[in-house]
Amino acid sequence: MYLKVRVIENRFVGHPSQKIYRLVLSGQLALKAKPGQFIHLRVAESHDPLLRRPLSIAGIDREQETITIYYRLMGKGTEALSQIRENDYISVIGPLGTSFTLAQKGEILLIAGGIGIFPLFSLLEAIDRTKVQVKLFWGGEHKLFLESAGLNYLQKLGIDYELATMDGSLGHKGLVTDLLQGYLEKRALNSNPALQSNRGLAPLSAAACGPKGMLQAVVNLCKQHEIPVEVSLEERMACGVGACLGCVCTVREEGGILRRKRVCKEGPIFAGEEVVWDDEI
Amino acid sequence: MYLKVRVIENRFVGHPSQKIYRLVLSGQLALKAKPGQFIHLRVAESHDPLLRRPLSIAGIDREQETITIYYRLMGKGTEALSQIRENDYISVIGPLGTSFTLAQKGEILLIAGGIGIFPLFSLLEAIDRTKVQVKLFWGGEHKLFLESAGLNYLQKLGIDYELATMDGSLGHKGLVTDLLQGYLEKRALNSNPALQSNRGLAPLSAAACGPKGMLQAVVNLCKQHEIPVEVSLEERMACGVGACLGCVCTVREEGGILRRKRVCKEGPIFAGEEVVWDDEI
Amino acid sequence: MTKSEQSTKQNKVCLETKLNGLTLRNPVLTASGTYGFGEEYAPYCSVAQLGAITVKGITPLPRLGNPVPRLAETPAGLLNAVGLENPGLEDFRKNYLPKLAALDTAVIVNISGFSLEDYALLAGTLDEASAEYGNCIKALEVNISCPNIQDGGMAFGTDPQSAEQVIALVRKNTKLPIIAKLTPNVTDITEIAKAVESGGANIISLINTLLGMSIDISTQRPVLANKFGGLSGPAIKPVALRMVYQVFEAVNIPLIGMGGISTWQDAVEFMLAGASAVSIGTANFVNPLAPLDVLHGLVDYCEQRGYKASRELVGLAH
Amino acid sequence: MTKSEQSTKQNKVCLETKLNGLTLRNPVLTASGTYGFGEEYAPYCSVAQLGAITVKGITPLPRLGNPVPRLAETPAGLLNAVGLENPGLEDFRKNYLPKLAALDTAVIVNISGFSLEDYALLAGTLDEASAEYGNCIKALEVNISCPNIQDGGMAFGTDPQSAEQVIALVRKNTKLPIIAKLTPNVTDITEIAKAVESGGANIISLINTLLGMSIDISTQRPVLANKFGGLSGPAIKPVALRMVYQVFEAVNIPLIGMGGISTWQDAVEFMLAGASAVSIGTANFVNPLAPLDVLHGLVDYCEQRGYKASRELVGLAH
Ligand SMILES: Cc1cc2nc3c(=O)[nH]c(=O)nc-3n(C[C@H](O)[C@H](O)[C@H](O)COP(=O)(O)OP(=O)(O)OC[C@H]3O[C@@H](n4cnc5c(N)ncnc54)[C@H](O)[C@@H]3O)c2cc1C
Ligand SMILES: Cc1cc2nc3c(=O)[nH]c(=O)nc-3n(C[C@H](O)[C@H](O)[C@H](O)COP(=O)(O)OP(=O)(O)OC[C@H]3O[C@@H](n4cnc5c(N)ncnc54)[C@H](O)[C@@H]3O)c2cc1C
Ligand SMILES: Cc1cc2nc3c(=O)[nH]c(=O)nc-3n(C[C@H](O)[C@H](O)[C@H](O)COP(=O)(O)O)c2cc1C
Ligand SMILES: Cc1cc2nc3c(=O)[nH]c(=O)nc-3n(C[C@H](O)[C@H](O)[C@H](O)COP(=O)(O)O)c2cc1C
Ligand code: FES
Ligand code: FES
Repeated sequence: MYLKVRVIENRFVGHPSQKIYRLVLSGQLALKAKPGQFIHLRVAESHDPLLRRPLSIAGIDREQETITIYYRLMGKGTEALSQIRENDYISVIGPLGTSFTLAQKGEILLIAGGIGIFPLFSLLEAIDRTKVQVKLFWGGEHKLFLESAGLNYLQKLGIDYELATMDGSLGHKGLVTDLLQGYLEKRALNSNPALQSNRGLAPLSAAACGPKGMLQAVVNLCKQHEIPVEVSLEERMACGVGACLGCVCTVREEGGILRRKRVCKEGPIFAGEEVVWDDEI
Repeated sequence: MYLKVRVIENRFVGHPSQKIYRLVLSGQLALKAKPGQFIHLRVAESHDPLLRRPLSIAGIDREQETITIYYRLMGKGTEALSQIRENDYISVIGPLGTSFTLAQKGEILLIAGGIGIFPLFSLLEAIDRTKVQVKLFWGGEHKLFLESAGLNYLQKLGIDYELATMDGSLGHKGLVTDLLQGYLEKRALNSNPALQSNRGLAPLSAAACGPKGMLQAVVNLCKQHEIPVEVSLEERMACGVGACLGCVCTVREEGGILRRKRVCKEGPIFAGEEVVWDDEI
Repeated sequence: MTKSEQSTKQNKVCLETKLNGLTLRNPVLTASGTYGFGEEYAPYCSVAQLGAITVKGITPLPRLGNPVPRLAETPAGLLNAVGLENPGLEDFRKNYLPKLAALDTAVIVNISGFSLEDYALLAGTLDEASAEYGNCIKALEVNISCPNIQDGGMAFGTDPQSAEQVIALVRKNTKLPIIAKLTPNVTDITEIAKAVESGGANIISLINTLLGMSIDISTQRPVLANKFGGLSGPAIKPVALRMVYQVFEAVNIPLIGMGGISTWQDAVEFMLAGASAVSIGTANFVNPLAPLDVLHGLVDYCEQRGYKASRELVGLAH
Repeated sequence: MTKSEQSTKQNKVCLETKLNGLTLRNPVLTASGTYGFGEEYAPYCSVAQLGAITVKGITPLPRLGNPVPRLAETPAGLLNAVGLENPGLEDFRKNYLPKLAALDTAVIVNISGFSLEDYALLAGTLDEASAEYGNCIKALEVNISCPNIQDGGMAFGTDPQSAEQVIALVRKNTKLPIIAKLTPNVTDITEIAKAVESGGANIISLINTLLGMSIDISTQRPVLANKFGGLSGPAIKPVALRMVYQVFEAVNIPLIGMGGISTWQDAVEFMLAGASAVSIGTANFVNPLAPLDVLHGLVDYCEQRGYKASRELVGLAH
């Protein structure tokens, strides 16, 4: 869809130093949007900044017909976006791209690095937690960041989570992948071959979003433990609809042949195993 | 001065179709500004539109320390300006350029074409009308324009004016220079050589602002009637301070030598007789 | 305005655009590399309303193109270094052409080579292929101007002799109308334009992108993996317009103008400068309806000024 | 931050800029034609803090320049066609040079000619004139790149042989350091750069403006009275940066980079690309403090990354 939508809210959340904003948009988008998809937003009417900006859909409210976005101020695009006021209209293309597979039973591990938590919010909302057990690992710079980027929302949801910070100010001091690794190793130890049938009952899957390096580590861990994982990739985008070939990633097809896929069209959600990381080419 | 000044008012005046705005700015500018000068205003922080926009100072309130500008929406610069809200700060260079000579006695004729009325407002304010008799001629597209661009302000001031409109919807149907010509011819007829001494008592001068063609006609009429006239010129500007040589006009110096003068620095107010019009080169 | 009013409106101004062997229903096209293979924008903008679409540059063999980052935004501009990623001639013929043939618009295929043989092969094969699918290719656009590949491409477009040679060879291998696409990265664009005219081009399209770069001051490396990229978008419009104006005076074949067109006013400027048709590239990314906005604005402009046909505008600024 | 803190700060990073015979206190200059004769911006920006100012191009005889309109704004850019309006050599010598000599900054004089003799005359006369006024001219910038005049100017800058010839002739006529200013309107900037290096230039400055145009769709005429003009400002930055990067690899003399620099980040990009100094042009029109903002940002960048001297940045992106 290509629409002008009304801005219901566009404001700063959390601690000012973390520069995180919540944007709530009204419109039919909400009826179509799926967790993991993104919208492509025009942040200004002038030619500078020129391009639209891709932002993940973090919340979908079909009743109110609203979607929620969280974004961090980075450069002039997000800066321009932050100037838009409530009740202004902005031009949106979307929802775009692929979505996360919704687990129907068993256990799902969610792994987020930094603002990679945002697309996972909409997945969290969509998962039927009466049937699927959710475990979330989230790493960030420090406590202040995690608090500003939605920690209390996680607490409200009442899901099971573990945190990591680079400076140790909250949770584990170190990488979020340390947490994942610890969890998977403990789980492997506990898994009694005699109980293998239980495994079948609770299929384990994972979904991750964050910096490329983290995603690569997550995919490797999941491979070791034979867990299917979906990753949400980011890449610089121009068109957002598959026309410019600006936003590709590399995938390996059967037979080991390398191919490009467009993050905006065949992604942003990819099966972890197909992605070929930059240092592997 | 190069300042960030606060916007006290920025709104639409008159009939919407006429797209005229009043902008009131707070700051020390007001202490220095003189009638005829202009400010050079940054209308947006982005690179598009890139350049500042020159706008005449239409009102100076030294007590409140404010200046008033009137502008008409033309293209993307004035469009961007119109989006600026009250209490925002904008970057201003000014006051810039030369100012009108303030008549101290006698009679002054003011001739305005279209939005050329705006700089004359500040001159009107500054003239001591207990000593100087003012007569204003103003021409515009139609009644709606004149009403939107400040007719009631003129009425409030209680000065003597004559109007012309292209469609005859108010005042004389035709050009403002028709009015001036009529006035000057009548005056010439009435001027009794016997009373020539009176002339000395009431020296006549003129000031004009408007499109180039109108100014040229005004200057010619004033030449015929030996009346010194000052004109306010407009030209596309980049720097506004005399550095880029973008905004020149041509003047004739003693000996008939042609020279360029910068409208932003040696102008915008020029002695009518020195200006060489485009079709005279 | 309702749709039917809109179409009545368009009927009042003749939009038919005859380009020396290529006839289009209107003069608004989309530019190669910015419109995929005609499907991507279909949900937003009906190709049936476009004069033509130009597909991404095709090379004899499939290409993965350059690594990412391939894009960098600049003030009013976009740098890209896609590096001619494309499925290659055979895959294009088998899997893309049938779909293109089904579109209700004229299709122009953009071709790029690394050697003279490449261009000959592309021209010959596509000529045949078009015939197979109901003559669905209306013209070949010969890209002698791609800045994002190491050899070939732009090199052909910066030297008049090579430019003429490439076009002459393509001419030998196809009966389709030939559009020669020029690079702006030259000292004298009129020289190259005259050369491709001599070589037998029916039409000239200009401009391709200006060679540029951007540096990331935090990593101290070029932003684009390919170092350099092609600059497009509103930033380059004044250069593009100047070149169209110059080439219009230098040759006798029609021009397709492009480079930074994002509004109907821009398009009118290009037509006044001498373009018989215009292509919309980067602007699609910002506004998927840009081609239609351009078309409707053009019609209004003609109507308001009493032109009966949009072609009357061509070259009026001279 | 108070002024004294600011100056302590600057002292921590060495800014001295040695350009093959021309030594400046810092690497931030203002570009010819955008800074008048050093007086116009004095109320807003202290020239004492600048590395140097470059004055408007001087020709042997006074010139009225082109008629108006001389300016047209474009997306993130500015077209100008001033046409080298200037007081001429004699008036410059008598009435401008004494005032320039009194400024507390290095003065670079930009010269433009229509023939080889013009350049010889300008170089010889200014060499003498500088000596008369306490050697106040620190370098001559030889403009072989002005797009706004009918003959000469840019023509010298688009052909390697002519470019070398002009510079060699200037070399013979002056002992002052020579800055050769290149036009970007060429197929291969490195060729011209090598030519002026052979000709004896001490320094290369680049880029001058890109040739462009704009058309008024209501009058259907070019906006500029001169038809074409030179495009400057942020729009051209990617092209300028690419050329600095290319020329840095092609020659062994230092470069002054310019073209669209409006922030300190832009300036850092140019230095990383290979510019030993940077010039601010069009950005002055938007922000008269742009040169100082650039300078302060550059100092902070160096400090935060532990560089002791700004010259350490030069060419790091290669
Ligand atoms: C599918 C997708 C979903 C995203 N979801 C979110 C989200 O929910 N919340 C959020 O804060 N950010 C998200 N991002 C990142 C966001 O798009 C960038 O932070 C934003 O474009 C930066 O723009 P800027 O002008 O502020 O920064 P600048 O750095 O000035 O941008 C310069 C250019 O680089 C591009 N760019 C810069 N960083 C990125 C990036 N990380 N990914 C892609 N392009 C980039 C910009 O689009 C622009 O073209 C997402 C990116 C993608 C691709
Ligand atoms: C000394 C001076 C005083 C002025 N005072 C007033 C005033 O009090 N009220 C008012 O409404 N207008 C005034 N103008 C005209 C005003 O500057 C232009 O209307 C405005 O710059 C148009 O900008 P835009 O982007 O909206 O229009 P666009 O047409 O999009 O502008 C494109 C470019 O042309 C220039 N330009 C367009 N029209 C003019 C013009 N008439 N004069 C100079 N440059 C122009 C713009 O500055 C810009 O660079 C004055 C101009 C000058 C030179
Ligand atoms: C992402 C991208 C990819 C492009 N790919 C091609 C291409 O394959 N072949 C070609 O001839 N031109 C290509 N171009 C150039 C455009 O067709 C066009 O000439 C140029 O972008 C200028 O127009 P614009 O400013 O409207 O985009 C590409 C441009 C962009 C932005
Ligand atoms: C109004 C104007 C006048 C100029 N005059 C000259 C000139 O006389 N000589 C010259 O060498 N360059 C001249 N230039 C070019 C600038 O010095 C500079 O090379 C160019 O503008 C690119 O830098 P910028 O984008 O920072 O402006 C002029 C530029 C402008 C905008
Ligand atoms: S952004 Fe254009 S293909 Fe993905
Ligand atoms: S606007 Fe630059 S000299 Fe007047």
